[in-house]
Amino acid sequence: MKFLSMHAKFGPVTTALLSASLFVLCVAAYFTASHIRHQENPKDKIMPTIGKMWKGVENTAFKEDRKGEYRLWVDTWASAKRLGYSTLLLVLAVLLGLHMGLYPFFEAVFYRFILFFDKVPALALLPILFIIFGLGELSKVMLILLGVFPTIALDTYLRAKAVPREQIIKGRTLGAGSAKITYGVVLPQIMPDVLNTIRLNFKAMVLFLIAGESLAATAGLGYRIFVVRRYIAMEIIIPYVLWMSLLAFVADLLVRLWIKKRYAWYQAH
Amino acid sequence: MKFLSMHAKFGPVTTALLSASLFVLCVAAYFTASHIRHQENPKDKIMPTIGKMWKGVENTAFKEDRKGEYRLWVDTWASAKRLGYSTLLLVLAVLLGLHMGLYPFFEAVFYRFILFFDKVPALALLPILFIIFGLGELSKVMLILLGVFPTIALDTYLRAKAVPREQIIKGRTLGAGSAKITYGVVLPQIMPDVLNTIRLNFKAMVLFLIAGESLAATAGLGYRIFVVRRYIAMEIIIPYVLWMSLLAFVADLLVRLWIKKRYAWYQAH
Amino acid sequence: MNDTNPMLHLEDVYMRYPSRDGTPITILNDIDLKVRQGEFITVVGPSGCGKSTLLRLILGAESPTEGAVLLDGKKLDAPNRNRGIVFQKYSLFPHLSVMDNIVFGLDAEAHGMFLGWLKPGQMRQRRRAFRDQAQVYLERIGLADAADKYPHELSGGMRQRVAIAQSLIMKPRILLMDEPFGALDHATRTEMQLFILEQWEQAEMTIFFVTHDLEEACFLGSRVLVLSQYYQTDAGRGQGAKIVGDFATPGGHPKPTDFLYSEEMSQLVHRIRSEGLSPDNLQHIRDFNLTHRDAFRTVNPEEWQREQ
Amino acid sequence: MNDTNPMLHLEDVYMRYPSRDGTPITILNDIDLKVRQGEFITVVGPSGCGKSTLLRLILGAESPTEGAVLLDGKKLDAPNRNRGIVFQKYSLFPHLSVMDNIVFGLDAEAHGMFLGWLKPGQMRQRRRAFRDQAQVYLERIGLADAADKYPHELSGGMRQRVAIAQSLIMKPRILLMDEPFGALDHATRTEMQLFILEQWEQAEMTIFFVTHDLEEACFLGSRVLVLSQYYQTDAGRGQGAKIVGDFATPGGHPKPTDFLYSEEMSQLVHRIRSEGLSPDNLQHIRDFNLTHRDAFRTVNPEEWQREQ
Amino acid sequence: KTKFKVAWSIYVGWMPWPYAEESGILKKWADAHNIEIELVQMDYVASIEAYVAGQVDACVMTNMEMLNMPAASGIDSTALIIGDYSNGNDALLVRDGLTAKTIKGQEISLVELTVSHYLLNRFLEKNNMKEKDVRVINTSDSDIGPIFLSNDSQKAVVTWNPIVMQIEQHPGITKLFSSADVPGEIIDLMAVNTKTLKKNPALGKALVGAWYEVMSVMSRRGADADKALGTMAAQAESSLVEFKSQLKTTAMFYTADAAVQYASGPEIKKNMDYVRQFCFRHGLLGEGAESADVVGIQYPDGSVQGDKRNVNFRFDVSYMKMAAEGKLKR
Ligand SMILES: Nc1ncnc2c1ncn2[C@@H]1O[C@H](COP(=O)(O)OP(=O)(O)OP(=O)(O)O)[C@@H](O)[C@H]1O
Ligand SMILES: Nc1ncnc2c1ncn2[C@@H]1O[C@H](COP(=O)(O)OP(=O)(O)OP(=O)(O)O)[C@@H](O)[C@H]1O
Ligand SMILES: [Mg+2]
Ligand SMILES: [Mg+2]
Repeated sequence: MKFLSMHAKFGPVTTALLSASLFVLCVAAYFTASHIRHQENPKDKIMPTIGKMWKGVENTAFKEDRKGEYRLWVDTWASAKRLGYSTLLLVLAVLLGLHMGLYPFFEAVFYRFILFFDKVPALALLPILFIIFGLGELSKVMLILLGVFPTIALDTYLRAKAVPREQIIKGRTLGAGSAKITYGVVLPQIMPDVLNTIRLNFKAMVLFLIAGESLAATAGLGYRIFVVRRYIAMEIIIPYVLWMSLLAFVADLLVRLWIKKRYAWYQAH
Repeated sequence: MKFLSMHAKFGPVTTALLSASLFVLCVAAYFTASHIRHQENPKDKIMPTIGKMWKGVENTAFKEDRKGEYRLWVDTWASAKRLGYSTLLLVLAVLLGLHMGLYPFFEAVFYRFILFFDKVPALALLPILFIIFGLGELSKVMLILLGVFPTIALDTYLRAKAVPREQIIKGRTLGAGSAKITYGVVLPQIMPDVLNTIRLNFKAMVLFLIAGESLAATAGLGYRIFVVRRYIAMEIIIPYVLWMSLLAFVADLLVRLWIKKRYAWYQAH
Repeated sequence: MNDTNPMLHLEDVYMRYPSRDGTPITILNDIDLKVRQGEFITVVGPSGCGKSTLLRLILGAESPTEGAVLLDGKKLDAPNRNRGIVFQKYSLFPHLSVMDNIVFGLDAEAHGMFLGWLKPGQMRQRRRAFRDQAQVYLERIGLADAADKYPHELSGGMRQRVAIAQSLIMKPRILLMDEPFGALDHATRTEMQLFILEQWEQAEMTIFFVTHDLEEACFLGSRVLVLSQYYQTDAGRGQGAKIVGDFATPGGHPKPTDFLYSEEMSQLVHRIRSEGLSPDNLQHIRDFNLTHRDAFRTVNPEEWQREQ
Repeated sequence: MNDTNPMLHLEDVYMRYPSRDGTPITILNDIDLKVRQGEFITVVGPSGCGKSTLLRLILGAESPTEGAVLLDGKKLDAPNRNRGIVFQKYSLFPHLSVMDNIVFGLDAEAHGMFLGWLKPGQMRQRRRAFRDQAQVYLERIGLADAADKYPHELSGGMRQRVAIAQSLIMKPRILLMDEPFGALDHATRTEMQLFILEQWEQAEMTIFFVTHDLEEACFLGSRVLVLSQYYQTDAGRGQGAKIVGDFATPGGHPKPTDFLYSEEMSQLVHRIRSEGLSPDNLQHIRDFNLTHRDAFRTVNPEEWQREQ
Repeated sequence: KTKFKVAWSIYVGWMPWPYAEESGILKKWADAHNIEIELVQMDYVASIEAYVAGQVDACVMTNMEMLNMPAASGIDSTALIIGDYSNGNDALLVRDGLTAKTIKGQEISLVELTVSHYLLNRFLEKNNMKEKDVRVINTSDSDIGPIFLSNDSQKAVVTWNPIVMQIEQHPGITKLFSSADVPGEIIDLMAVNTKTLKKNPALGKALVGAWYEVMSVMSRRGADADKALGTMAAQAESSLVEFKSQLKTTAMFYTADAAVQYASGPEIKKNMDYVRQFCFRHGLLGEGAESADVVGIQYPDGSVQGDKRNVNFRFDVSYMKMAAEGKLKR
């Protein structure tokens, strides 16, 4: 039972095997179910076989479509841009949260509003969003932001509040002005946590991306899924979904590595 | 400029006024826009006047509909039940995260899987979900869980990992077994943070609730919004959305009060 | 230097904390204190009497429940560059290396957060000067090798020394130190004592220095403040700490090191110990040793019925 | 009691940490140590020499880079109920009141997490007994009033005392204490010393006690261990701390309190100070004072060319 | 105003629009009338919402949505082009051989308050049942197909193409009723804001001109038409075979003449009446509406069905007539 204890240690190989186990299990379950469905109905579309999915991938990723484009890449690029802009704009959320946490004025003005705003399922107010943001790229970026901005701001707020008061007092006594306290003491200390929160919100961003792209777009991973959905083209949807997950996972991984490299003091202190 | 500094202090009245400012601004902006639209088109439905909205509320909340039901309450109850069950099940997410953070075996088996799984935009794979969970209430609860379970588990994982190792060692030397360390040392210490994370995820839960209720439902706040959207009944949608936000906000408030009351040591330490 | 007007005034200061059952507990009871520029005040007192609390009040990090803390006749403002602090739990900036922790204040003062972007050349040059200065301090505290380490890689005593250098380098007008040598061995401690005295003389700082080592208190301080919750009044056992002793140390200041081994010293230490710090020997409020020329005190009638 | 077989063995223990530039820095250099059940070992050494690290090794919280730590001949397992610790940074459980912090161990040992749900009556009864026991400890450490406070409401010295009671009440086989009295005033400290000695005698614990107060070390310990990075070998200045002194304190154990003021004491203190703790006076590895009957040592040829 | 936005969504009867854009036909017609037309591809409901919100000037939709979304919201809209009517694209599908007799009391999945819902009503009416006789379960259109297919417990579903086609292929599924049984009732239109159209007849002319040029390409036989259909199929993300089979259940008005004729005939008034009664019964004309007459529907002959003071739905054949008579300049 040692391996179940807190002190268990696993080598990299065992860890890899254990990590793989659930993935393998899921994949196996899928293909078993798929096999059974295909025996009942060889034309089943809901759970396509690996062959069909490969066909789907081939068609979208490695063959030119009508316009001479490799769709998967065009879609990926379109979506990546939208996500990229949103992520950049999240800097504002971090700054807002930081200021709410440190400056009573910002807290008084924004905290309750953001807290309420965070709870508004804005997607349900689509027509009003259209009026405010129009139908272009902006609206998609804004939709993503609408989804995660308040969460990030509130989380940053909590983190900033949790920085020991001694640190701020210490900074003051050393002559640090408000700017230095804010950006030189508090922000770098909470940065690893903030990055962690942002990476845990990639999923939400992807969801809002899909929602936005299904409303008005002509390219994008979410758009494609939306369009082929009516044909129950699971052989395309599943690879697309996995591809999105993989990209998000890799982004997550990169952030994790960056935290490890850049914020060595964070792990141990 | 004192009021902009970190040391600014505002009385309860000033705070309330400042907090109200953005709300007032939003409401004012809405009614101005609504007024303008109504001058152009007195029948405008996109931005209904307060009178129309009140009518909408009256009709849904205080008058029986064709089936002799008070819709708003029936819908609220249906949705609340779904959210309630999901919240209860989130206990499992907390437990999983806790164990991943403390037990290498759980970490090896689940961490990467959950991390990847978290990134899967499950909403795009609804058909497969419905094969697994059927069409009943279960599938709606599961959809909500799918949306927030991994987030909560991963966050709890990070929090559990961040508990100083000294605390665990200390516990060990005092004769605490794994169970006591897990549930007596680590869990209570991270509980306030975990509760905070859960409340910041209410929004995501509401979104998944709405998504779930657009499928195979006959009541629920999300269901109603989905249906009345078909005739642009913003005079119903807006109150419904505000009502949902308010409920989530109040739930959030209750959790915050509970943390304050129950975990007095948390604020100050 | 000691003939300037008092710059720091504490009058009728009370500090109370709410207790579990709602009734507030008095921690500091009617503290009166006057301090001149350039004094080296050591503060001693039983564990938990309120020394750290007193420092927090002077720092401006907390406000007294009652009474006033005045600096230059004005109410104290929030912590700032004029008053340095070494916390009992040292609390370095965890995200900065030892060098950066020490340079922090110089940097902060010389240029705001953003000047570096405007004039990078000037900034770089200044930075170098600061680092050279910090290097001197690092050598004096014996941590020249540890400049690149992060706080979590230091031992307890090393962290303490870094925190001391970090505040000393700023030469604040008032420096508050809360048991700064608690985790140092004797040799290091002696060196640090000399270092602080040297800096104190040079920069004409006013220092509050909390310690449990009475020899250290008498050796370092020009004035010793004894804070204690163990005393009695006419109304009975005291509630909350008072200043039970406030006197100048004999023999000028700074003192030669052999003062440490003098007879005078051991008598002084013995006296402080028995008069102020023993829970068994409750001194009466009337017998407090408030012989410092700046010492003053206000007393309630029920504490001390003068007529008797 | 001191004639049992040695139970704890450290042989050729090295501890290294990676430095910024990749080359490891040696902190503990070839530590050899044998300890019998029931010894009261005080550990002294310059700041940053590796005392806390040594305790962590014996605790089992870290593994040596090289060498072995053996308990009863077996490799040490993870921290457990047999070895108690008082950390230098005390670290109480922030979510538990003082009383609950102290009762924690008793509770944990008596019933698992869940027994309370199964037999609530029995549990309640036991709890009451534990609390009574804890109350006795609270009174001994002078914090009977603070039972309901949370750690953040305590002063530094109060936290230290709670941490001591928390580990003492468990009467572990080996108790490791890292500067437990660092933030205590003299009177409290003396009381705590007597309390610990009393508990040590009663429970026949083996205690490792790190302190910077050499008088305390000599008074409390039956054996003094001097750890220092200040020494020289035939190959030059030493790298990483070694045990430079390991001897039994004279005059039996426990000692009468007046030993503290004896001539013997001050000589001993003086000797330790000059031989082991001064960075200016580098003792040669050949001159180490390893007179304790259990002291042993392995040396590299380049450290000590015996032929010379 | 010279820049116009037109929203479209993927549906067989509307695919000529993206083709018109991609082939340059639309630009040609817009240039000829000195305007710019931007096509915006959107989700169906969202596109109508955007239209009602005033973010686009014209939008494709069915007669039913045009009535209960823009018209009922006071947006005076003109049905500029009558493209087709559904002739089997919407259908009631059942499994286990359910019949009109045995369907009573069953659960039926559909997107509530859409043409599917309407179709179900018509089916029930024709079989002397009421909506109360079955249990309607709302299911969003994006997942209705897979959900029906993957849950054998669901016995009946009403939906539209291409989902109908996908479901039909599965064994054991039969079509019980379809829009072919109520021809001409579900009409696919190009709705244009009447005010905008009045001020900018050029928009109407360009759209109509482009539309009928595409129609003529499509209705020709041979490689050209196949190429056009192939493009449309690709734009709809379907295969040519699938697209053609959907076209079969779509009654396209390939010529302006045919459309004008249908719009001017008596049939359409009767069909619109069914639709508006349905809308009224389900509260789609506003909760406060007292009868189906709240919204006035104007026909090409000038007659108005419903409230004459509140005409918000206009069948205007004048532009299509111009096209029929070849009066539109290219
Ligand atoms: N937040 C608080 N709530 C309640 N009591 C508090 C709080 N903070 C401090 N105290 C109490 O105030 C008293 C004085 O604390 P303080 O830290 O000033 O003592 P100290 O003299 O510095 O002691 P030490 O020498 O142990 O550091 C203690 O009895 C402590 O319990
Ligand atoms: N994680 C680490 N990385 C690098 N160096 C470390 C690390 N932890 C400790 N050290 C180094 O190990 C040495 C010994 O540290 P330790 O805490 O054992 O000293 P100590 O003897 O307890 O000192 P003190 O009396 O000041 O508490 C120090 O020089 C410290 O810098
Ligand atoms: Mg203190
Ligand atoms: Mg140490």
